[in-house]
Amino acid sequence: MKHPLSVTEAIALIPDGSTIMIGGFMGVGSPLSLIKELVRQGKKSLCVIANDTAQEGAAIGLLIDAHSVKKVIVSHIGTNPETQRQMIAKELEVELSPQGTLAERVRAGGYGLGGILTPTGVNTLAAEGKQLVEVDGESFLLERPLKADFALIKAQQSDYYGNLKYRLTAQNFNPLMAMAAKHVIVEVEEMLPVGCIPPDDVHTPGVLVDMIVKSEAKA
Amino acid sequence: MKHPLSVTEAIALIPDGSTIMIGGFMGVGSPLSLIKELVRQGKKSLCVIANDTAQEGAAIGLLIDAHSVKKVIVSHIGTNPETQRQMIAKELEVELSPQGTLAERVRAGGYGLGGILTPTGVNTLAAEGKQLVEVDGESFLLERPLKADFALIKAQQSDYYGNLKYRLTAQNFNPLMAMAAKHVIVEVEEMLPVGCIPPDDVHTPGVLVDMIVKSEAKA
Amino acid sequence: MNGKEIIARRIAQEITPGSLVNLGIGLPTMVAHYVDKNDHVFFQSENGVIGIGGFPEGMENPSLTDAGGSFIGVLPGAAAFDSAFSFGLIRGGHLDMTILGGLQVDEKGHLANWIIPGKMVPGMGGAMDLVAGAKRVIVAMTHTAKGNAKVVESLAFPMTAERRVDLIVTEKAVIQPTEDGLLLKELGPGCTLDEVLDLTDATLIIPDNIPHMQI
Amino acid sequence: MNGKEIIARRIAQEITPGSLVNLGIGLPTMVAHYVDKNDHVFFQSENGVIGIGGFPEGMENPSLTDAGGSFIGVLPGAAAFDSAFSFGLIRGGHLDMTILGGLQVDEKGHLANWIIPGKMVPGMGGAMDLVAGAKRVIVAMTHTAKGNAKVVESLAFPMTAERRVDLIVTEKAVIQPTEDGLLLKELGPGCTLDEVLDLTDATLIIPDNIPHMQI
Repeated sequence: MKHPLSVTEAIALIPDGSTIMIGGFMGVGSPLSLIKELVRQGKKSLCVIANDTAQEGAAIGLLIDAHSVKKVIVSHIGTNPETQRQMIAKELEVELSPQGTLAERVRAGGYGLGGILTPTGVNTLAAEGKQLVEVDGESFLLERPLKADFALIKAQQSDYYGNLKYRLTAQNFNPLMAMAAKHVIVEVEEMLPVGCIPPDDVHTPGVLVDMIVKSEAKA
Repeated sequence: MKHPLSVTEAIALIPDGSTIMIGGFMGVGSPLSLIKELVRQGKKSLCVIANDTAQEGAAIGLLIDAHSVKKVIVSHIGTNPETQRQMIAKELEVELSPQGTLAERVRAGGYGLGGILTPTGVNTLAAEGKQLVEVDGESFLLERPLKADFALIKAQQSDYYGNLKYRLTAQNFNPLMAMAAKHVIVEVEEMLPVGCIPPDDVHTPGVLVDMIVKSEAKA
Repeated sequence: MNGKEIIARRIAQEITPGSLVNLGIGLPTMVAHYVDKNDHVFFQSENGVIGIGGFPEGMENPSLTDAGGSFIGVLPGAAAFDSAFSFGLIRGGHLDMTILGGLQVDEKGHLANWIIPGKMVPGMGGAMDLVAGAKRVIVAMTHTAKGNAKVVESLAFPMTAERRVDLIVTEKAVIQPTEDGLLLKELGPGCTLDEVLDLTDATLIIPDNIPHMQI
Repeated sequence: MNGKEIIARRIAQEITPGSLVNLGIGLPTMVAHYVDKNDHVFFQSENGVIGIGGFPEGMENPSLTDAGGSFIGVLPGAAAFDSAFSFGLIRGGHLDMTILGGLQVDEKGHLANWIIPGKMVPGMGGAMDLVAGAKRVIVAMTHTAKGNAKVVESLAFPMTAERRVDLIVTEKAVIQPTEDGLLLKELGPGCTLDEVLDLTDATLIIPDNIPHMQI
């Protein structure tokens, strides 16, 4: 059985300089309590893998505002001028990956694949420095897997084994990241007794989850 | 809205020589009514992509018994001596793919990937004729995507949009194949009004499903 | 009728009943308003849902937004999924149409819509996958920006994908990129051919008879 | 106690409480019977479920079987998934242990278990992924087949994976493949060292003190 830890205990385990995946899409489905605690504990030099950096003052944007991050791997930063400012000022390294490619790279990391071949980005700026592989006369980019030390994810429900269920568009990158990190910390809205999520409705099996915290944030 | 067709109508659309994916694992989660109708209509020269050929007289084994198949792409044939006999007699071509690789190849076909890199099978017989790709000093096999003309799959429930839900270990290859074929025919146990499967519980969205038939087989 | 409404109404006519359509954020989102509900069009948002519809006012849920982070509603029969599946639908050729905004389109039909080097680096988000993977790509954009033509001889900004887009719809014209170049198909309401030529920095193929949009 | 029970009981001791374990079909399935229920071990079946347990007699469901097609039960807290996810768990290093049958293991610790060329071609099923991906690979096999040793100098049959397996458990011995060769760790109940050496066709590293299995 996995009993919820406090947000403070869970985040205390993350060293400065860690590579962390954070679920969510423009903050929706992001583990807000965990993010706020990263800021509160003054973590530094993080490498963050996520879809985006949300906005200034919101979700992953809070980590950017606090200068906790030295590198982000994301699909866009258009909604966060502070991310763009730090990038231009060379305070922050930004690696852009097309969104579908980013999802597959995270999945590849979690699924033990050495990479995937995608048509997305061929002959564009996104192809720079990447190997081009031909299969049956068509060209594909070889995109590499992503892994992390920690995944900070958000689920709607968890049972005490850590079986997770996500809600609507708050799912996004969360189940992929649950596979791709050494340590998985999930923030949940609701804890349920084991057996209350039917096997066919479990989105992420509990064996993948290391720590559970109850959400303290108002979404 | 998609109203169920008769098994006869649905199968009549499949020409001899088609490449068809068939869901199921040792017959569990296989569309038995559709398979029986393929035999009844005397289809010939099919290329079948599936996990296995079940047993003689059962599920995909019925197609082998009827000599409907000229080639199978499967992960094992150990439970079906007739498949082995036809292979040795050169009546049937057998391409073996490791099970996890087979699943990823079907997925890659449906997800528009040019292939995947896997450590499985490196330096074994399964590597023959395949490109070896090095990523960060590790060797991986480049495995190619699989696609089909038709996918014949089995679900427990469908609504009238074709949103599908599978049951327990009858899920297996079915949702992957629903993405990887030009035409998707699903055999279901139960039809439900639209809206009866919550969005978070839909395993395969209805936009992927072309035809629905009601199961006539006792599973 | 303002320019954006013209564009949205005209693009709505391109949508086939029962098809799966992705709407980019901003102007493309407006298209949904002009599609007949009885056509049962399935709208996808790439952050993970099919079946967007209805107005959420007073019924907002923090776990249900579009790719721009705006609250949305869903219709009965909706389906939610993760980002890998969402882009599997897109990249795998299951998406009948995507409607995207644009900075520029050139004579080859190449779209630029994700970066102005040295000035604005929003990132490509889902745009590269959408243009590479959708069966039809329709660009929804105003004909000019600050007086500058957006249909141009060659792109000033990096392209989004090497795939030729299928249709450009502005408030002034409907233009179909073809192997031979940009074919002028329709003129905007009240627009003249000379006006379109004047506001376009690319060579257009001009057929004998160019109808006006019927909207 | 017959040979298979010895093997199953000894392997059960290798299983850590709370771990995720895949059991191959046949002999490995027996291992689950000897694991303490209070250890909350999660048993996976690669056809798509975690949480196998309980006896299904009288409660069979046609949609719930193991990889061999036999009816199984599941415990509260089970999770079902598709084949790509199931092998993502395996290949991605999330599986703590796999227990597989074997035809032969050689001095390098390479396993052969999926083909006897020209004679039996069952196919690899999930075996190649399991051996390549699991954190620990344990081979459960009888020490000999029809009088022939199965622990051999070099494989007579094609290998399943180039990864060295972690432990071989037979009714006669526990053998740990290491970089230096096959280390004899334990003797079977009532077995002598001479008997094991006689029934083995490979060089074994023999420590001074070899305990008998405690089962």
